[in-house]
Amino acid sequence: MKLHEYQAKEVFAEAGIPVPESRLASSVEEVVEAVGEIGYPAAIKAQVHVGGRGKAGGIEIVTSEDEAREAAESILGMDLKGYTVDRVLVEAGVDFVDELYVGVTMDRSAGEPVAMVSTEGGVDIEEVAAETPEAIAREHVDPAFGMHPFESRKVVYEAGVDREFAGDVASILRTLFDLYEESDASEIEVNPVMITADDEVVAADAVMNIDEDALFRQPDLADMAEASYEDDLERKAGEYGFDYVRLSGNVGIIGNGAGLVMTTLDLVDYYGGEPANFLDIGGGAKAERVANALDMVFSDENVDSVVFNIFGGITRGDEVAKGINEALEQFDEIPKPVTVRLAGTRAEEGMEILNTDLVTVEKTLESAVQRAVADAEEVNQ
Amino acid sequence: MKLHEYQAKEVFAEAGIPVPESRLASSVEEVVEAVGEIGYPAAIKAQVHVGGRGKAGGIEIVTSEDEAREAAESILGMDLKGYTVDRVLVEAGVDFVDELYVGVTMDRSAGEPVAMVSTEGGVDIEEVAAETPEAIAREHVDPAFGMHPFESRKVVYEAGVDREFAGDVASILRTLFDLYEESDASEIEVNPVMITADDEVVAADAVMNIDEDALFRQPDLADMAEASYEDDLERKAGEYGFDYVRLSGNVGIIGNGAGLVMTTLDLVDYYGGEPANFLDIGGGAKAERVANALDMVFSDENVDSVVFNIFGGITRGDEVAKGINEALEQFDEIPKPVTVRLAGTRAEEGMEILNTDLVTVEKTLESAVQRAVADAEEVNQ
Amino acid sequence: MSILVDDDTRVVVQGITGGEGNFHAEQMIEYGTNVVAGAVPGKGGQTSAGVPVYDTVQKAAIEEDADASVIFVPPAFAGDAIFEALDAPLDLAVAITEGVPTQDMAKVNKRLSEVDTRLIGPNCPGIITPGEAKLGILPGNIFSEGKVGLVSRSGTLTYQVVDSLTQRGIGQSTAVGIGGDPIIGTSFVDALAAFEDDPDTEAVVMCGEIGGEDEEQAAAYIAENMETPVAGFIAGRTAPPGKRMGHAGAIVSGSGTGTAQSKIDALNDAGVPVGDTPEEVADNVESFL
Amino acid sequence: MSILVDDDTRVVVQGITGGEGNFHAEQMIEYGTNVVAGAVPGKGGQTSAGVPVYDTVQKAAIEEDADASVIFVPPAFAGDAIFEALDAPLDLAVAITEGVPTQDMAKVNKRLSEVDTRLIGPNCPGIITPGEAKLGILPGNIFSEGKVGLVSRSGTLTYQVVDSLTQRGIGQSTAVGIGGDPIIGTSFVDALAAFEDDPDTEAVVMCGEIGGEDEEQAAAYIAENMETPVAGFIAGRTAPPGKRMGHAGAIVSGSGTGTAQSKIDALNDAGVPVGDTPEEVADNVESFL
Repeated sequence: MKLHEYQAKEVFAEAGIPVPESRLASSVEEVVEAVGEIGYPAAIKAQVHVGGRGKAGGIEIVTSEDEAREAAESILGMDLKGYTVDRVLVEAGVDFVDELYVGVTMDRSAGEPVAMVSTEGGVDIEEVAAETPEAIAREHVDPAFGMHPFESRKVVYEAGVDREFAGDVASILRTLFDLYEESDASEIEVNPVMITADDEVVAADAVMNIDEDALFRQPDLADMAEASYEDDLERKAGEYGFDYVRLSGNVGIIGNGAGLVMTTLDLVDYYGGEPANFLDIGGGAKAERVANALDMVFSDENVDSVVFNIFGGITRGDEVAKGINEALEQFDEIPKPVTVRLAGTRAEEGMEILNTDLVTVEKTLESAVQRAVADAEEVNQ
Repeated sequence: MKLHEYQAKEVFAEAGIPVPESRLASSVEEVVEAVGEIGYPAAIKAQVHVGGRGKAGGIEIVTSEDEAREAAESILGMDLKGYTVDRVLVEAGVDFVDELYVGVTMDRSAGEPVAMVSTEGGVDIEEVAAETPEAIAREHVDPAFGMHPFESRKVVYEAGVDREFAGDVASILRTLFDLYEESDASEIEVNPVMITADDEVVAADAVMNIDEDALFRQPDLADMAEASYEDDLERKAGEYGFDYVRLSGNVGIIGNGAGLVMTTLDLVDYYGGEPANFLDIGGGAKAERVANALDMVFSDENVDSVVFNIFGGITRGDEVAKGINEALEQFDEIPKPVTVRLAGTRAEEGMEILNTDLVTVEKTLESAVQRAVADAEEVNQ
Repeated sequence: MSILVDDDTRVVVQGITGGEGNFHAEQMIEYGTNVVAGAVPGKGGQTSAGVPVYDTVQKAAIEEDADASVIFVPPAFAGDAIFEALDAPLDLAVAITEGVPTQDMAKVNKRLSEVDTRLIGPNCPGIITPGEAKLGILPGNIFSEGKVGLVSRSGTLTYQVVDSLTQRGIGQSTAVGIGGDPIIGTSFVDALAAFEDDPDTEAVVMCGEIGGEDEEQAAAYIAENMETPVAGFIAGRTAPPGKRMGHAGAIVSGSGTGTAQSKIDALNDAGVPVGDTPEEVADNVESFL
Repeated sequence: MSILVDDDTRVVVQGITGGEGNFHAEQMIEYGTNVVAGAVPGKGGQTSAGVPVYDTVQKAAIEEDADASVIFVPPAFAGDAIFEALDAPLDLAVAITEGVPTQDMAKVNKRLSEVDTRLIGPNCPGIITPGEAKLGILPGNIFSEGKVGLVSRSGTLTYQVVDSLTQRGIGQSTAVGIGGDPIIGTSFVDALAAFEDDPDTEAVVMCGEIGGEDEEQAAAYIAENMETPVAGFIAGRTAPPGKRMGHAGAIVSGSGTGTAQSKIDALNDAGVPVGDTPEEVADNVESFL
C-alpha cells in the first residue's frame, strides 16, 4: 500500500527526519496561497502513485506567483500515466550541492531487510542498480536485533558519502530503519536526500510502502492508505475484501487462488484475448462473495465477457453455482456473457445446478477461457 | 539501584499493570487522610530497601482510623534492619483468593534474561527456590527477540496457574518483561500477584532494581533512584563517583580496582580486624579524587584507622602520593591514622614523596593491612 | 515413497478449536492423517475433532509424542504460533495462515536459521503424501498415489495440475505447497532437494509464479544437482509491474525483476520444459515417465 | 608459549583518538604490540598514535589485515563497538570499557553465539603475552616471560599476584583479565581450556571473586579436564549480600548464592588450593613448578 509523498513526509517529520517546509493544495488558489507562505523558489509536485513524475511533467519549480499559478493550472487535473492529479504538494525549494539515495527494503532471498545508500541520488536508482550496481552500498540487517548504529555508519561510509555529512546521513538512515520496522513498511526510499548549500541534510522526496498484511496493527497508516486509493474499482475491491488488480483488456476474470487466477489471465492472453482484471475471491467463497465479484466485473465498462474459474478445495462448487445463479437472476438481461468452469469439490453438483440460460458451462479451464475470449471478440465485431 | 515499592508501582501503573489504589504518606496525619480516601481494610507499608518487611513489623493491615493512626505511629520512624522509616505507602487492602510469584531477572550463566512464575506466591521465594525449585517455572528469553507471547503463556501454564487467570497473568508477565528491557532493570519481581475474590489479577507488591550502568539513558528512573538513597555516606559516594559500600567495622579502606579492594577487606578480616567500608577510587585517580576518598572515610565516625592500598597501572603512585599529602596537610591533626602502600607504576617515586609525618608507609599489602588493624585496635584500647 | 510426511507423522493442530482449524483437523483425520492433539491457549483439557487439546504446543508434543504441527491461527498471532512450534521443538511446522505480516516472517526466518525445524508456508495449502497423510487444506480426493512430486507456490493451481495428472493415471509421491508469501520457510530448492533424494519420486512438477528469485535459484539448483526430470510452469506472464497479484509475494518489481519471462528463461536454460498451459505441464510429465 | 595473542596479532584500536584510547595505543606500541590501525567514525584519514585511522573497523581490518581489536569507547557506545568488531569480522575483540549496560551485553552475548570472534571483557584490563604483545591497559613492566598462565576477573588484583610472581623470578605465559561484569565474553572455563591446550603453560593462577557461578563452573571443568595445576584466589569473603562491590558482577545475591565460600569450596573440591592472601597464591604456584 503506497503512501503519497505528502503522507510519507508527515511520518518522516514526526520521526524527526528533516524535510522541506510544505503545504498540500488541491486548487490553483490554494497553490498560490501556499507559495505565498513558503516563498520562492518552490516546487509544485503532483501527488499520484506514479514513478518518474518529474520527467512526465508532474513536478515544476516556480520562482514567482505567475509561474506558480501557471504550474498549478497545468499540473492539477492533468493525466499522469492514467491517474488524474487532484492534489499537489507545494514545497520550499532546496538549494542543494549534492544528492544521495537512501532506502530500506526487504531482501526476499535473504529473508531480511537491506539498507541501501548511494551517492548517485536524484536519478533513477533502478537504472543505477542495473548499470553500476557497485555505486549502491548495501547492508543487511538482522531483524531480531534491528539496525545497529555501526551498520548505519558502515553503509554510509562504504557508499562514499562525504565524511562531513556521514554522521547526519547515518542518523537519518537509522531513523528510516526504525520507521520501516515500526510502521511495517515493505519499502522506504528517499531519493534524493539533499545536502544543502547550508550543510544541512534534508529528505527532499519520500516513498513509503506499507505491508498490506500488517495494516491491522497500523491504524494511522491504514487511514492514510484509505485516502490514497486512486481507482474506484480498486476501492470497491478493498471494501469487498477481494484481491483485485485492474488491467487494460476486455475479458473479465474471476477465480479462486492467486496462482490459478494468474494462470487464467495468462491463458486469456495465450488464446488471443486481453485480460481486464485479476480478481481472486479467495477460499471458501459463499454466495454473497460470488455476487460481489460479478458486480465488480460487470461494473468495469471495459469488460466484454467474463470467465469464472473455480477449482474447489475448501470452496464448494455447488455453493459457487448457487451464488452465480442468484446473482444473475437479478438481471433482466445478463450484462456480459459469462462462462463458468467448476472443478474439484462438488464441481459436478455445481455444474448441474448452474442455470445454462444465464451462463455457458465449460468442463476445462482451457475451453472456458477460449469461450470467453471468443465472446469478447464477438462483442467487438 | 533499588526503587521503592511506591516508585515501582508508579512505573507498573503507567505500563498498564493493575495495582491497588494507594497514597504515599510521611506523617501520621497523612496516613489518616490517605486511609480516609482509600477506605478499609488498608495496608500501611514501610518504604525502605529491606527484605521481609512484613515479618519485621514494617507492614500492618488496618480496618479503622484508630488502627491506622496506631500503625502509622509505630511504623513511621521505626528502625527496620538499620534503616529509619520515613515514608509509608497506604494501600487499599485486597481480598485475595490466591497469590502468585512473577519475576524477571538476568541469568548470568546463560547470559540472558529469565522469567519466573510460581503458584507459591506471597512467601519468601528464595526459600521456595532452595527447597522446592520445581515449584518455580522458568523460561529463558532471547534478548535479541524479546519475549514472545507464547513464552509468557508457556511459563504461566507450566507453573500451574489456574487456566481461568493464565491469560491475564501471562499478559502481566509480558508487560513486566517489556518494562524490564525498556527500563534497563536488573530485576523485576511481583510477590505476590494476587487473584482477587472478584477474579481480578493485581500486582500487590513491586520490586524493581535498575542497572546502575544504564542510568545514563534512564533519566526518569535516575531521578527516582536519587530519591531512594538511604545512607548519607552512600549518597556522598554517588556524588563523588566512587564505588562505595558501608560496612560495620572500624578499619577504613581505600584502594583502586574492585578485586584488590575486596582483597584488602578480606585481609583486614584475615588479620583480625573489621572492615568499615569498600571504597574503590577507580583507575587513573588524581589528587582531587584521593582527597575526596579520604574525606569519605574520615566522615565515617565508625572508622578508627585507614589503609590506603594502590597498585598502579594507569594510576600513578607519585600522583596518589601528592594527593595524600595535600589532603592531609590541610588538617591540624590527622583525624585517624593512615597507612599507605603503593605498588606498580611510579610506586617508588610515590613512596619517596609521601610525608611520613602524616602517614605510615608500608611496602607490602599484607604489612599495610596488619598495621592498619593494629592502629584500629590501639584506638580502642 | 514420499518426502517430509508419511503415516508415521504425529500431528498437532494449532488452533484446532477455531472454525477452520476444527474443520480441517477433521478432514485430515478422515484422510488418515495421524492427528494426535490440538493446541490452543486456555482450551487445555478439552477435546476437539476427537483429539485432546493442550494449552501449549510443547505440552502437546510431550504428552502425545508429536513431531509436526499444522497452524490455523489468525494472521496477527501466526508468527507467534510458528515460534511456538519451533520452540517445542517439532520437526515440521506447516503454516496455512494467509496474511502474516512480512516483518513477522523475517523474524521467524532468522529463528529458522537457529533451529532444526522445517517450516512450510505460511500462506500455503500444506503438504500431502497421497494415501498416507495430509497436513493442510488440500482436497485429498483429487490426489492419487504414485511417483510424481509436486512443489508449488499456489494452492488451486496445484490442484489444477494434480487433477490433470490423476485423470491421466499419473499418481503423486508428495505434493507440497510452499506458499505465496515473500518470505517462506521452505523454498523450491529445499523441496526439490528432498525430491531428488527420494528414490521413489521419478519426476517433479514445479509451479512457480512472478516475484522474487526463488524460481531462478531453483533453476540453478536443478541444472547442477538434479537427475530427476522436472516439468515447470510459471504463472503471471500477463502481470503488470508493481501490482500485487493476490499473493503477497507475487509482484513484479518496478525495476522489472521477478518477471515470468526471467523465470521461464532460467528454467529453460536448466533444461526444464515450461508448459504454456496446465495441460501442457501434464503432457511434459507424461513424457518423462 | 602463549594463548590468544602473540607478536603476530595485528591490532586495531577502536576509539584511538580519545584520551584513553590514544594513551594506551601508545603504551601498547611501546610494549611492542603490533598495533596496525585505529577506528573512529568521522576520523578516517587521520593518523593517531602513529597509525592510520579508519572510519569503520571493517575498513581498518581490510586495509591493514588486522585480526584483533581493543575497544576504548564510552559505555553508551561500547556495545555497538563490540558488535562492529564481531561484524568486521575479527578473531578477537578486547573490550576495556567499564560500565556497559548489562542488557547491551546480553544482546552481544547472543551475537557471540552466532560468530567465531572471541570477546574478552568488557570491564577488563585486557590480555598480555609478556615480551610479545599486550592488548589493554595492563602495566607491561611488572610482567616477565615464563610459563605461568593467569586468568582473573580483576585488574589490580592480577597485578598484585603477577608482581609477587615476577619478584620470585616466576614468569608468565599469558595473563588475561576476563572482566568484572555479570555478562562477559570469555569465561574462566574458556581461558582455562586455552591454557590447558597451551604446551608452554605449566601452571595457572585463577583469581575469582564473589557473584555468579563462573568459578564453580571452572572448578568442575578443572576437576574433569585439566592436567595443568591451578592455584586459586577468591576475593570478597567479607562482602555482605545484596551489595555491589565495585564490579557490576561482584554481588552476593540475597539468597546467598555467589558467595566466596561456595567458590572456595568448589575449587578445593576440585583439588585447587585457594590462598588466603595473594602471597599464599604465589607460594602455591611456586610449589607447582
